[in-house]
Amino acid sequence: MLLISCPWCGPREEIEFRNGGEAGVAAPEPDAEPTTDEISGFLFFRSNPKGSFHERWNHSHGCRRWVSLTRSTITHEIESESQPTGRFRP
Amino acid sequence: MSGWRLAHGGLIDRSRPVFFTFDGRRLAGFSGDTVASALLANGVDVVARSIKLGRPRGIVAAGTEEPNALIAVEPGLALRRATEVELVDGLAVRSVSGRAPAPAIDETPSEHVWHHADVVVVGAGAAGLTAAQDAVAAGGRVVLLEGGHAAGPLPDGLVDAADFVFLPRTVAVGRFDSNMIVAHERRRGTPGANTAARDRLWHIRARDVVLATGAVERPLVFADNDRPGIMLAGSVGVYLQRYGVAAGRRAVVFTANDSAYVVARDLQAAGVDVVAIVDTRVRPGPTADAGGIEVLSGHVVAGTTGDEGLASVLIVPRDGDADRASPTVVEADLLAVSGGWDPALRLLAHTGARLRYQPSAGTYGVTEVPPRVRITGLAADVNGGVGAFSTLDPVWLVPAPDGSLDRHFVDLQRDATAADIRRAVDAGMRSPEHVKRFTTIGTGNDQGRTSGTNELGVLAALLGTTLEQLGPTTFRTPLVPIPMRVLGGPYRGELFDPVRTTPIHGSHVAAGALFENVGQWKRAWAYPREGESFDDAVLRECRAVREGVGIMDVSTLGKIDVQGPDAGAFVDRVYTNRFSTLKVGSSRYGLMLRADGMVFDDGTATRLADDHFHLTTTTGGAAAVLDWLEEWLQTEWPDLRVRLTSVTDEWAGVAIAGPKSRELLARLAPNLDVSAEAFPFMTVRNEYLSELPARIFRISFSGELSYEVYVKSWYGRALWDAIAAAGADLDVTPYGTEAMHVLRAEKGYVIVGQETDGTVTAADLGLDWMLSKRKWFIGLGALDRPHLTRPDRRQLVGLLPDDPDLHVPEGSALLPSGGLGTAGNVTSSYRSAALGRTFALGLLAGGRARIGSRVDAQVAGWRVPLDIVEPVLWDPQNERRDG
Amino acid sequence: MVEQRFADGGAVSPLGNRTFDPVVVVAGPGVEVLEHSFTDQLDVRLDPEPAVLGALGDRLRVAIPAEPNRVGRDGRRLALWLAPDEWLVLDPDNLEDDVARLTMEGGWPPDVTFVDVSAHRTLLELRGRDARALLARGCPLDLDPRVFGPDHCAQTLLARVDVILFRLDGTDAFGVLVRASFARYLVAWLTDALEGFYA
Amino acid sequence: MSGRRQPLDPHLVERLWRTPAPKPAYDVVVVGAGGHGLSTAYYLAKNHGITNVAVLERGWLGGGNMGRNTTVVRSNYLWDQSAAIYEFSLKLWESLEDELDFDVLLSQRGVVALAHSTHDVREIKRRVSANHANGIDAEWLEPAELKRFVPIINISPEVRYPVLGGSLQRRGGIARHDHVAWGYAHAADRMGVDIIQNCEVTDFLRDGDRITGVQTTRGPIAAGNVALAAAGHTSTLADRLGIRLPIQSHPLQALVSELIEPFLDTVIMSNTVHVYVSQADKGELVMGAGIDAFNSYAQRGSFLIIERMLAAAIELFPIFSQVRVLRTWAGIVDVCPDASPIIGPLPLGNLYVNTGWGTGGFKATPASGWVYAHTIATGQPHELNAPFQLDRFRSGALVDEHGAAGVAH
Repeated sequence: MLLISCPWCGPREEIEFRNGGEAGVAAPEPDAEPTTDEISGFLFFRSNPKGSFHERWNHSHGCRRWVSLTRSTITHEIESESQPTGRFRP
Repeated sequence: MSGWRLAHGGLIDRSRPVFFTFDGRRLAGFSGDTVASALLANGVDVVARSIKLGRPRGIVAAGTEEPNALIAVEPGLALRRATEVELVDGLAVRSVSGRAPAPAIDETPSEHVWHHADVVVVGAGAAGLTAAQDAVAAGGRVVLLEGGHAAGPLPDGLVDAADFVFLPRTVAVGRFDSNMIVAHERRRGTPGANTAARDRLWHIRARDVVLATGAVERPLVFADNDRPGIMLAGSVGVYLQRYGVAAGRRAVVFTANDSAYVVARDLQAAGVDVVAIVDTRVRPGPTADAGGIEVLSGHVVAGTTGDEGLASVLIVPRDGDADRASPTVVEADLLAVSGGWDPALRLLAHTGARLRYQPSAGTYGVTEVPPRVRITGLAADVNGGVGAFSTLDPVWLVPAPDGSLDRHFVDLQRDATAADIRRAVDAGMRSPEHVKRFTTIGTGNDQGRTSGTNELGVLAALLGTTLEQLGPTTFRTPLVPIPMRVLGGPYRGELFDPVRTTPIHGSHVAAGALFENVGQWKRAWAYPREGESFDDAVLRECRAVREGVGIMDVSTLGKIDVQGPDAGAFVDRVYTNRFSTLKVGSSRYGLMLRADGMVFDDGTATRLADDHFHLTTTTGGAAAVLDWLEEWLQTEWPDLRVRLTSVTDEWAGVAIAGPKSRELLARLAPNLDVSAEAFPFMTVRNEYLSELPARIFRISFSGELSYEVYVKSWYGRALWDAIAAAGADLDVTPYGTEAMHVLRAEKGYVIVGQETDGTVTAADLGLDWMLSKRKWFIGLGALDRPHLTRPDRRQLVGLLPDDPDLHVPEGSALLPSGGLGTAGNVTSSYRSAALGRTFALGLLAGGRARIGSRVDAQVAGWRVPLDIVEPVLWDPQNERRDG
Repeated sequence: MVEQRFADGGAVSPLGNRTFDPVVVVAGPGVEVLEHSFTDQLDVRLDPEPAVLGALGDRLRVAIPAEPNRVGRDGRRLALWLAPDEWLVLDPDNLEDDVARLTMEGGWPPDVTFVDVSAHRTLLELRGRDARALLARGCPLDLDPRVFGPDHCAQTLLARVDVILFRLDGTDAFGVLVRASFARYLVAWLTDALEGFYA
Repeated sequence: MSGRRQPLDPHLVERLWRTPAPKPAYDVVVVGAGGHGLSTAYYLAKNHGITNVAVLERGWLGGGNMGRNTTVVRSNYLWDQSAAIYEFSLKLWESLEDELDFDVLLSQRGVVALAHSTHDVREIKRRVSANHANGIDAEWLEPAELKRFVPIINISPEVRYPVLGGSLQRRGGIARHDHVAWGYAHAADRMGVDIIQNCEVTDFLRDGDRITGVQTTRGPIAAGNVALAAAGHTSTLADRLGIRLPIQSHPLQALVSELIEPFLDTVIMSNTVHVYVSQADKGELVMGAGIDAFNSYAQRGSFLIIERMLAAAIELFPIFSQVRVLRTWAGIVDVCPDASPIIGPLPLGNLYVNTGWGTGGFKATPASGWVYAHTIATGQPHELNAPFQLDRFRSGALVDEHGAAGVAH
């Protein structure tokens, strides 16, 4: 029952969010022609650290913005400010 | 008969006698009693037979740690502890031997409550009340939880304090991340409770948590330490002080710390003959005031005798084997024991904290407390090893004169002894976890409160090691057992999960529709008439669409409004086919892929203006598609100036399908030129139906001439009724999702989630023509991976059984020519009115190349041969649809 | 926007009401739940440029709040912050003429968009001394007036349904915007919650 | 066969395993003394005569997911490749007590999977038919038949997601997880395998592109082959070698109730409402829920998932309403993108991996050890694990079992 801070809405309960896995994994650029290794890397391979994990959450039942933060996968403690994703900044 | 009620004293209301039955025996107690205190007062010493050995067992404790006195409460037979059930008139309980009878159904839901506080204090003892007062004085919102029922009166500072919530009979069952306290408030069956009262499950977000949770006393492990009459000393004191009950008439106190001395004196004062205090320590502590009672320091109780209850105790010096042969035998019907105390800090462990053995305190505790948590009162004292409750030199195992261990009980509820621990050690087990699983110690519904530490102490003694070396221990939620219905809360029956209905739902109900769940939606499945079977209804509905006109509620389709200067570019990226060239006022069928190239969703996109598209999605996929598009926009393409807005519930839609649909539409929209030339397939018109603004798409999922009319959802019902009225003489027929599925299957149109399962590509479905060669789209880069281009992939085909009446069940495996395994499966299978036969669609390995040949389907263990045909069985030239 | 004259021309609210006047859908001793049927609603999207926000506010006759989860208010007309680039403007009376003018006159930056969502959600009012406690049965948000004041709004969950919550006015009355298809479920849930509420 | 011997009751065994000190070198070092690690060591010795084997365990044997799962055994998976390995596993289960001469309390009480929508019905019937095609026992039961098989189930059409039928695999059931771990450990120990507990692997010894051993909290240990069997911790070990695996570790929660007289004699699972439940021989209900969506090694998940699961359980079994939850916990499940495992060599010499079992690990214990031992002993995948190689995430030849996995991932 994490308490996740949305950069726009402040601390909200975990149930308002949807986990988006590792943050900072860029999709292939449109019109790029990724190799099979590049595409399978993007599709299937993610970091899975025991400790600090930079991950994404979507405030899907709130403002619907994507945010990223660092959370310990050992203690669940959220170790960073959540960062907004996309064009806008609070 | 040993226990008895004192003439006065206790917090019970002696003016209000209460009658109850225990295993059919009618007994009396007072208001304020628990079943346990009343049983003791009535001299009932045997309250249960042990689960494995059938030994007589009595009440040991006064709280949630009670291992023996389990009862089933009539009539529901809910399992409880005698120490936690308050006496109410007419209460009927029966004893339980460790395993509960199957309880009756209790349909009363519980309430879930979300709450927010600055400070939550757990435990309303003296320390808890003080902590609550301080918190209230400091300002802010304070919640005080008390698991028990007989909390004393609130001090003045609290009774009328604003922002203060006192919750008696409320146990904090768990502490979770960021000080989320989940607590169970017992309201059902409590004295004076309204029968409609619902238990509450509180979810309290607290800035700070104060644990005033006290401590749990440990028994001592010696031979025959399980006889009725052997109780925890502190609990003996509780029965004396709170309930005015003396647990025996002739008592011995056996302790390893000072705390039991007070109990001994109080017993003496109450008129109980306290023969001796047996203290394991040679030098009792500073607060050990025996008040004249004989103290046998440096002694232990090595065994007991008795038949059903305790008769005598055997006392020997703690050291010096010589005397073991001739122990001092003392007659007694009560043995009050105190092996030491464990701080009640399990809530800390729920979020991962480990409790470690603290030699300085003789118990498992914590040296550092998590942030924003404070421990106070007895829990803090015991954790820190200060005061009368600290047991610096615990005795974990008192050897029996004969050296045996098989009547040294460690877990009374599980009937597990030191001999069981010895067997585990002999088997090679060293880890406490192995020993726990081998002996089942601590797995009873007392959650090992009185056995957990002793188990480790005995293990250390047998291994000749120390408890530090056995490592830390941890504990899991819930803190005490909690009924499943309380956790389930109000979410049951029709409320289990949100139900979505369309504005036209009432008309479907009125028409006697059967409904199917599609995601959270209730969709009209078919409209069987009086005495008509489901299958016949579907055939009739299909025939109406093929030969006349049918109407269907399509309001559930997902609808997304896409606007902005880059709308065209965006839509091009998310669909496989090209949309940026689509003319304003036209629609196009579109396919979306996941990033891995598998089919994700399909629908239509209509261009309402250069920078404005209206997308439809599948009913089940609507939310996922919007999330998916938003994700790409926000996280990958923030440069695109596009806005997505869900308008799914804004619009209600009705499909009008069939050869007579044009005529029907003309009646509805007399000013609209509905001719094929003026209103061609895959175009849209905005038009007033009478005075109602409507958006009309000429579009078809049935393969017939067909339209979809959308209006503001407020008018959905009016629209449906207007169409029905206007088409009455055309015998306009409502059709449901099943008929729709048949009609589209006759046309070879796929349904995402039926022909696809996340492993199917556009090419597999014969939709490779929709993959634009001239632009990028999501999933494109994944399509040329080796396995996705193999010729033997499972591809969509039509399948016809020889027998036109044989219906091959959906899901049936398509079989390879020989051997085990599958070559594919039937995805759709129906009886077709139009084709006058059954037919199916399926995914078959290398299927497209096999069209014209045959394959066997497996039906109820039989091989049923099928012709492999093109998937489009109806109007392959689309003359009906486009005409 | 739908013109009023259609309201009695077959318009039915998600809860089956046919009138503009608030209708009580469920009530208990300390709380009333009403539906304000056919409340005009406009979804407004734009990059949050102060100048544009101001101009838009003037045109819509209600302040468009730049601060997250805040409400702009002018009489019964409200502008709710939904996202950094999204607001919901609602008016139980009539928004239509202003919006018609808005869209007609145009002159907005190209990425300013308007979507009529009047029928997408319906407006419930929960009022009475127990309104907040009733919401707490299914809403994880802290609705204490010191935390969630008259100018606050939020998108959150109520009984596992997406809702937009705000204070209807200075009093203890809450506005709850719920999608039309979920409205009957939500009211069924509130009705059940009320059954246990006063036991 | 003549009447088989009574398998050993662990409580009657003098000694289950030794507590040996690590030797400087072994032919094979298996990392992780969970069910898969122990069965691998056993079959290395039994099937391939390789007994100079150490199983290294950071904690206590069988203490990870092996000791935390809900003990369901079944083979009714959807795709041919999965069906083959799980069915082979089930056949091994059926003779395991004889094989190990140890009482693993296998109870073939049947496993039921419920359908709550027309989509469920289609998909579950598809699985039943595919199972037949693979020679696996499976039946479709209509609601009335289900009610006869499980009298306490609620088939009322009035509930939110009515039961529309379900599949039954009669040969499925449950076993006692601890006994399975102890049985494999006992049998492997008897054949000379060293099971070394409280010995954590912290790094690898390598010689160029070859792995030559492991570094542990109790010193270096040389090895001819190193076989990873560390479930949720596998990717952490692989990270040390710079090898990326398509694995994510998530909490998977479960709970037990207090003891009740027997009233449920089969295993019921519902993918749609995310619950599966059985009643163990002691009398406690054992339940599992859906996987928490976030990554975690904390062995705990969100309590709201427990609340949701019990709401679902009461819908199916109203008689549970007053039964009390005694203890909840979580395992760390290692999940592959296609919900199928990886068993095979890694791109470094003498290094093998067995991971990604998600919710399927316990039931696969015997077969997993069997084929993993084969792969290690011969350097080649067994035909049963050939489809489950790492390169499928490059080729796209996934074995997508999300539909058939016990709970939705």
